[in-house]
Amino acid sequence: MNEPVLEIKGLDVDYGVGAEAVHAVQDVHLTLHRGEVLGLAGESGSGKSTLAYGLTRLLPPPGVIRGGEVIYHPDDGEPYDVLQLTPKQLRDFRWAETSIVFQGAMNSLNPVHKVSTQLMDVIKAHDPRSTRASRLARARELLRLVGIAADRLDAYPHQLSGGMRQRVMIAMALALEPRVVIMDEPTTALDVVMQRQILAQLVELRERLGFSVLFITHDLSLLVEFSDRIAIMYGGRIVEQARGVDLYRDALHPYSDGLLHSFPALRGPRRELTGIPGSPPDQRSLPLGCAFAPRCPHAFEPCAGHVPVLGAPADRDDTTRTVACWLHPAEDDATATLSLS
Amino acid sequence: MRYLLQRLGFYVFTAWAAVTINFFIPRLIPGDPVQSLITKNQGNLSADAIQSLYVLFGLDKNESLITQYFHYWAQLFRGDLGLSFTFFPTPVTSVIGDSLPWTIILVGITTVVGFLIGTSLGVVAGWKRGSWVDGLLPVTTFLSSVPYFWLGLIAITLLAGPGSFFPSSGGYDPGLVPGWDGTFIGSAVQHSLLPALTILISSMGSWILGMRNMMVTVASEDYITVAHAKGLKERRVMVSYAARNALLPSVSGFALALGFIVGGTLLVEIVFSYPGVGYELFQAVGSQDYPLMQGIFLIITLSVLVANLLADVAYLVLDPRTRKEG
Amino acid sequence: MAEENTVATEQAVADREAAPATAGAAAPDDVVLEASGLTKHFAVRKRGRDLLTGTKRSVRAVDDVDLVLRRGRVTALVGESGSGKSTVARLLAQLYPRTGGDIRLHGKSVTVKGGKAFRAYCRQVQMIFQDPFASLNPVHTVRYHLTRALKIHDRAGEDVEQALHDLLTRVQLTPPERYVDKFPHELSGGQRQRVAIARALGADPEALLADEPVSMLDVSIRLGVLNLLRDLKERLHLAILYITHDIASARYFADDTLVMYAGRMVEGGDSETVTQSPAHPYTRLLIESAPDPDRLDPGTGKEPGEVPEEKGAGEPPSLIAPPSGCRFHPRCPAAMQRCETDLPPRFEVDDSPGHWAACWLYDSAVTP
Amino acid sequence: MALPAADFKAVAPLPAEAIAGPAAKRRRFRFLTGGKTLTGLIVLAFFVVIAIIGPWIAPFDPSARSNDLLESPSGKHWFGTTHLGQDIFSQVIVGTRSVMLVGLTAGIVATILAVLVGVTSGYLGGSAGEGLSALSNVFLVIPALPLIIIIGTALPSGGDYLVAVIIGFTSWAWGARILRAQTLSLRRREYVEAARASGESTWRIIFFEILPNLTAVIASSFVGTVVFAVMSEITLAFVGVSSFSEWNWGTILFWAQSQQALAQGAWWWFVPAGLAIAILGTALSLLNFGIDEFVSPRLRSGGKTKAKNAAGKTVRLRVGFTPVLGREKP
Amino acid sequence: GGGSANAGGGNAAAVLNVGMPNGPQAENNNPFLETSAAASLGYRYVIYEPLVMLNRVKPQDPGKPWLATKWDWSDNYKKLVLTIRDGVKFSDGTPMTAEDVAYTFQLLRDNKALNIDSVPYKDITPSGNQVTLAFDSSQFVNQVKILQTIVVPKHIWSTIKDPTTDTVKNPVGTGPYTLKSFTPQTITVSQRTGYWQEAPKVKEIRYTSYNDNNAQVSALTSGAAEWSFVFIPNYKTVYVNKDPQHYKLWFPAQLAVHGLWFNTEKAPWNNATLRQAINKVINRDDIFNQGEAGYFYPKNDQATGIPSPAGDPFIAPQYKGQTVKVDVAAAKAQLTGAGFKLNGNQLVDPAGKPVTLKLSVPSGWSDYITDLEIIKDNLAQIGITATVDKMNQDAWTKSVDTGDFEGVLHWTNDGATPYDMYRDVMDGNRYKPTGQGGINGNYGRYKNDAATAALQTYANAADDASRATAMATLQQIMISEQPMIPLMAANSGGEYSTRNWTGWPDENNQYGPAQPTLRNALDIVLHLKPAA
Ligand SMILES: Nc1ncnc2c1ncn2[C@@H]1O[C@H](COP(=O)(O)OP(=O)(O)OP(=O)(O)O)[C@@H](O)[C@H]1O
Ligand SMILES: Nc1ncnc2c1ncn2[C@@H]1O[C@H](COP(=O)(O)OP(=O)(O)OP(=O)(O)O)[C@@H](O)[C@H]1O
Ligand SMILES: [Mg+2]
Ligand SMILES: [Mg+2]
Repeated sequence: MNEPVLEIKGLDVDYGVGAEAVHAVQDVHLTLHRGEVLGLAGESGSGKSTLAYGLTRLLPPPGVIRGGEVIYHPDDGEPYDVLQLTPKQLRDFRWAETSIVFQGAMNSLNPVHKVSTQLMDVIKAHDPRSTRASRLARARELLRLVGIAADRLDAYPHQLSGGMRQRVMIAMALALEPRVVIMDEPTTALDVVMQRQILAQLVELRERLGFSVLFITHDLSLLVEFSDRIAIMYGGRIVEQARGVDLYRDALHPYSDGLLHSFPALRGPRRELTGIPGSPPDQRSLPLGCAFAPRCPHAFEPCAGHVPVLGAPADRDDTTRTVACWLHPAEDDATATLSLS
Repeated sequence: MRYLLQRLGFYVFTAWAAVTINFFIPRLIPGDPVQSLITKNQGNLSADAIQSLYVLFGLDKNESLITQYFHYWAQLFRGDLGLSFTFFPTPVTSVIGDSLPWTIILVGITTVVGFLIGTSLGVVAGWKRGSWVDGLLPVTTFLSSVPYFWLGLIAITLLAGPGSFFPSSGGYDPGLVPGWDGTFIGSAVQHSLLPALTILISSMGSWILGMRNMMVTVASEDYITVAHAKGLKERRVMVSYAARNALLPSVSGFALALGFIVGGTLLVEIVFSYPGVGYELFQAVGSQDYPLMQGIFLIITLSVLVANLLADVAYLVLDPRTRKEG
Repeated sequence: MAEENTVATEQAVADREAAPATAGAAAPDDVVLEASGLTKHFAVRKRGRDLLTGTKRSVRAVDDVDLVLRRGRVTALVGESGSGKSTVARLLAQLYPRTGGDIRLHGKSVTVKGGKAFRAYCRQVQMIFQDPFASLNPVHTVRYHLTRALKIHDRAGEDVEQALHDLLTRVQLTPPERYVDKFPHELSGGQRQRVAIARALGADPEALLADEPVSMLDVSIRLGVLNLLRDLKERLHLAILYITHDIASARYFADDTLVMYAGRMVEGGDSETVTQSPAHPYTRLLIESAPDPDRLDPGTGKEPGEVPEEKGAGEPPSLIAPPSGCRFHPRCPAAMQRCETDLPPRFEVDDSPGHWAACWLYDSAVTP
Repeated sequence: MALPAADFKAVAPLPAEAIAGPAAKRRRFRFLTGGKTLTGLIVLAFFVVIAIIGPWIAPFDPSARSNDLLESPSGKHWFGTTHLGQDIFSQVIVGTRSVMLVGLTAGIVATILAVLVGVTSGYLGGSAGEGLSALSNVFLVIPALPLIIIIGTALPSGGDYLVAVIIGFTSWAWGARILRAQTLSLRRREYVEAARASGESTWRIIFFEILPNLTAVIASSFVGTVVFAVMSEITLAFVGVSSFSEWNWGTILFWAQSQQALAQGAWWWFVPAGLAIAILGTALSLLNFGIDEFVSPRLRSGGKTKAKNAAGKTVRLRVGFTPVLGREKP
Repeated sequence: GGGSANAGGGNAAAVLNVGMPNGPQAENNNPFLETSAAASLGYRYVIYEPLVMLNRVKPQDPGKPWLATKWDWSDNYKKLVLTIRDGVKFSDGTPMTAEDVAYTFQLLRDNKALNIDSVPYKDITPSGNQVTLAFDSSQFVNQVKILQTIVVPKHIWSTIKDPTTDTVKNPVGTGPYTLKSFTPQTITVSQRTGYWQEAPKVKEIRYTSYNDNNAQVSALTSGAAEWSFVFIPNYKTVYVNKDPQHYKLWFPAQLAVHGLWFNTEKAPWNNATLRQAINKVINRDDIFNQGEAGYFYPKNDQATGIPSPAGDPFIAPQYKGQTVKVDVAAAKAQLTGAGFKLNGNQLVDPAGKPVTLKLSVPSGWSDYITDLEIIKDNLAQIGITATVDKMNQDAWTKSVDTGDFEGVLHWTNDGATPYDMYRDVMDGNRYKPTGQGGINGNYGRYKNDAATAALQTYANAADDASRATAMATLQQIMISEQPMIPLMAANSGGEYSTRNWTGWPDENNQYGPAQPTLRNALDIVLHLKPAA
């Protein structure tokens, strides 16, 4: 369970070049383990999508990757850096090893092609020698996997409901049985009933197929329930990373804490909701120190001048979690870069 | 079903309105065909001829405009467009029949080819922003801003002339009889090269630009990113995902262009002395040949409508979202 | 209220006294807006076949909805996407003509289509739209939006600038000078939503119809807007209709909660009761589906798959040909024979006063 | 005029303390600073200036005959002379006014019509809207140029304005169609609904809520019409059917053509006017680029399409393959 | 069509290429219709032949007997006896007889639409090889029109339902050529057998219609067209110098003029002195050289306005050799004498109003516009402010028709004598008041009873002497009243190339005007010989 499958090291992603550049993702270290669901949360604009697209080099212009490594550990063979692949290698890598379900399935399907065409497309691209019949059979099977009748193969995207489209996308993501599935807010546009249906299906599929999921959302309550680990992003950096339960019970970073006190709970006693005052930082010119410092109720002098390093907090006896906050400085900067043993 | 009925209703209405306008507008011109025939002949036709020409053209009976209008419709329903004055007594249908194929073949083919080439270049320009094709844009913009006739005349001066491969005028070698034989077709093709080339050059710019912009817009759609993420071949993403969607808005523009083939060829035909409908129309206007003018307008109107219908159908075929179920 | 009077509210009070609507003694004083039997059917395009058979088809977006908005109370309307929540709000705002039913403002039945009467109605009932990114005109400044709101309803008084500042202060956009001359794109989502609310307040209404005012916002910003609404309710004693499909927020911010399914009200009552002990099977489904951080371990506790797949998983029903009887019966785990044929009326649920459900399970005549 | 009116909002003073203000303003005007748009504007401004002062700076009376018959360009006659010894340079300069006048007037007329018909039919919907839409479709079906020729022939004689009005009246349909489509989509926008819900009257909604959002589209269709009008005017003059007496570039080309200038070897008679048209047309197209990019931010080429990576090599920013620049190793 | 038509190609030497700038043609070979392709390109005259071949360049020359061997006028030109040639066969082999001639005249008489010259035919009686035509009035001035009539076969035309709307797909005439092929662009006629005279050397004539003057001129310069009638600006550079040895043109004057007309009903243009003065300041040389490219409409500075040399025999002895010369001083003196005043640069009429002149012209007529620009400059010399008002052709035609103008350039009819021309200028019988349309000549609304009477006399006089007197009267009125200012003669010429064919008419051999669309074209074709 603890073998890494995808290691992000020091990833820097900008929009634009030069002085106008927006530093959307900065020095991100994150490891995805085999078979786990890693939740990535953070408020709107914190760089979650950018991170997800960046690690597969799918950012549209003016996005550029300024540096870092994305090490992929295949089942067999040596780990390699995804960012160094040639276009040809990258194309082969994509979807076969890492697939993505995008924010808003409404727009992820090509409106002019049938669902079957789009499903079979991807199989053909990675296995040119497959026959049409075998591809069709596979497409059928995939749809069944996500609970859609096979007669919908000939439907066009607009003929499907939002939930069905989202499930088609999940089916497509699983078409090549990748090791990693990245999901960028796959359920935001759906209502809760549908959302739960899809997530239940996903959990079940993961158990069967054993892929790892990077699950992006800003709905923390959803993550707490579904993911093994949660990473919180703020201002382009990971500010905290811990197991869901730990985070929910005892968030170390003031931002995580604020987030957790921003949504009401449906059950149990009414909690006090504090919210997070202030507004998100301008990523064109981030504050010198901790990006959250201007909004932080606990900010003190090192915060403004020095960027806190992500590392296991010295004040907690817990190696499974890391945090980047001067309130909980890392015990050893050297360990900070390697997240878990 | 209902959609089609609605469209049909629209077409019928538009056709009626256009034909009505086409009927009345030529009659607003002062003077009449006889006067203008006399004037055109500048003395070679004696003024004494006026009376006999009135009788000849049947203009001596004083019908009211409304009566003429109803007669015109009655005539139309019989498939009769009347007799041309300029070529009296040749029926308008045969005048148009002589010239229409030339226009359709020359301008039709160049419009289609221009659209294909322009769109393809646009696809590449939009897809590979910053590449050399994209760098072509200012040049094509300039070329499409040059008045067509000017470009044509310069082309004739520079490229055509005695001894040149390009003939400077006409649709085929004088002395040839139109027919489906090699000599004639070869000559027709040779004569159409220069006009075709100039039409291409001046029309391609807008196709390139339109397609490029659509490509840029479409390229940032999510499904394109998904297609990349799926590891599809670059070509496949470009053609089957991006271009296929970017093409949709161009379809109606293309249909409109097809419809205006007939109407928009005046200058081509004047400059290259090409035997087509545009020049015929110009002549008809010059000599107040109402029947011919109306006939050509009818053709133009119909072709625009048919092109629109084609666009509707093409849209229905190309964009599954517009197809209604049930 | 007396302590918090501002210039605008004083004026409003004067207006209210002058308004003939208040003279209606029929309704209890605190009921501001009341709808009964509200129905809206949207005509759909005919298909070729229907032209022949002459059948008329329509989307029955809202059917027979009763609803009461009281002064100083927030009423939440929850339900899944497409259940007709926005349609109810628009009907209440008189933006759609209704197919049937009655809307009473201070006990007086009103039907307005446009012009003066519509304006007079707007003065008392204002609507806030779902999407803060779409409901402000990108070419106008905050000043324009708010000035218009004041001017239309002649609430500006002598000093427009002062009134503007009051409005902005009331929605906690302080200091006002920093915001008045901004364009919408220069504001954050929460700030925009506040401007939208300020605009609605500009008319100094008595009832505020808030159609999913926070669904597009980030959790942290969302909270600010909701707190603001609650604050408005408390300070200005507005009657607020809060539409959402986030049932947890309904629990926190609304006094009463109504649940809608496929164009019909299926349950209603005091928020805490409805969310903590839901009566109608649909409400239960809704609440079970909502993400809940307290279901901590995905492996243990309540399995996400616990929601009965076959029944609950169904698609929302077609509103063109809605299921007969109870509209939820095709998906209902507890469906009975009669659910398929008979439309359930409102039944009192005895766990708390005012709690009702439109479900045969609560038919006291059958279940003792 | 050609400066998109969409930007009046940017002119509204922003308070000094609004930090985002100047930056936002700069960003909004950025489409003007793009090389293309700026070039277009400068060239257009040049022609406008010539149009205004042309008659004063022309060295000769453009109609005056002289004894320098059909001379090639020289210090005295920069663009040479005609068969009557008229100075072609003066003709081009003086002719600019008519071209600009007709282009702009026709553009204004057509734009007003397009806005009236398009926006009204889009906003009203129902049978009135359908009727107006049918009207614009009829005008779309009728071929404009032949129609202009006929109407031009029908009117005995008239100045530039008449020609402009005719062109304007026959070329609004396309703009109306686009505006109608835009209005139809704007009408469904929530801010329009919101304005209605807050009690705004219909005309205020059309003029203050919808129209300002259409300015970019209107501006770009205005520029398009101006191009069309200029081309039409020149074509009319070239085929010899227009009835106006003033000089314009088309008239020059008409004379060149009827005197068979190219056959006579008098290229100077032909080239300047044609180039002037092409340059004006290009300038207007460039301006249209700018407006298009303004309307659809995705077309903005303001962002670079190339970047340098750590090794100093240029890499293209392309969809699907984000470039990895690499960090300069310390 | 068919493939065979394009095979062969033909020996260049046997083919004559004619071009006209008339645009695409529709298949219509009806010789009586001016709208037919046959008329527009001129091939009707190599298929159908006239009774008599007359030479427009020398109207006083007797005609060449053609289908008629003799024509005798009697009864003061009220009766004409035509003797028809024997042995002439139509191209279908049927012999041509007096019946056919009589039928042709009947056709014209019975179909007003075909009688384009409005000749009042009355009794037509064939007998033997003679046809007798009787008229109610003297046909002295119509002689030419009647004698030039082309003859069509009765056996074919009598079966045509409506000769005015028949396109005569298969033209059958007595001429040496028959229609070989028709395309909208090129019409080919080829020689037939059994022509009554010596067969022409030209085996085939191709008539190509070009869309405009430019195309026509480049066809001429490239040699693709060998014979045409088209305006060539700067003809030396553009055309002749391309091959000075072979490329020729000859544009002899005919008996019609182009001139400056005034609406003589509008003040101050009703003042003859003013018109005379204007006559003295217009620079006809400039007009000829710059406006008419030095050849197109021959310069006409005869005081009587009668073009030379065609009209020379008609000029009264006292006016022989009198030409108009530019004399600004004289013009000024004349004006001052008549009560006009020159205020600085502005002429003021006796009524005290400044004299301005609006010259109307169709906007596309570049030579007329050029001419008027010159006139405008000339008039400035005597203080008249003229403006050239370009309008579209139809509006112009209408304004000429209704007299709604101050000054225009316009032409007159032509004829075998100056009668037709003078009648157009000053026939009181054709007068219509300003504002009334449908005028047929006398565009200047000129009324002068003496002139009207003289025209009457000329047309109906029984003897040549009274005709000469009447003609002298007309000339005197023309000079003293100047109802219109003749500037140039109408032309009937053409451009031709001597590279393949020689024998064309020219200055030294004026046997007919070199225009390919006139009756004389047949005569010319018969004269052509292959170049050595
Ligand atoms: N094309 C672009 N040009 C400049 N800045 C951009 C661009 N795209 C995104 N950004 C900025 O990058 C930052 C990160 O954006 P990103 O889309 O990754 O956020 P996110 O966390 O996914 O937010 P959300 O939850 O709203 O999806 C934001 O501040 C955004 O404004
Ligand atoms: N103008 C309209 N014409 C036809 N059908 C409509 C119209 N507006 C809404 N509907 C239909 O009425 C039903 C209810 O729509 P409504 O917008 O009220 O739902 P909602 O509960 O607000 O959904 P959401 O949570 O997604 O906003 C839907 O099925 C919708 O498709
Ligand atoms: Mg995102
Ligand atoms: Mg809604």
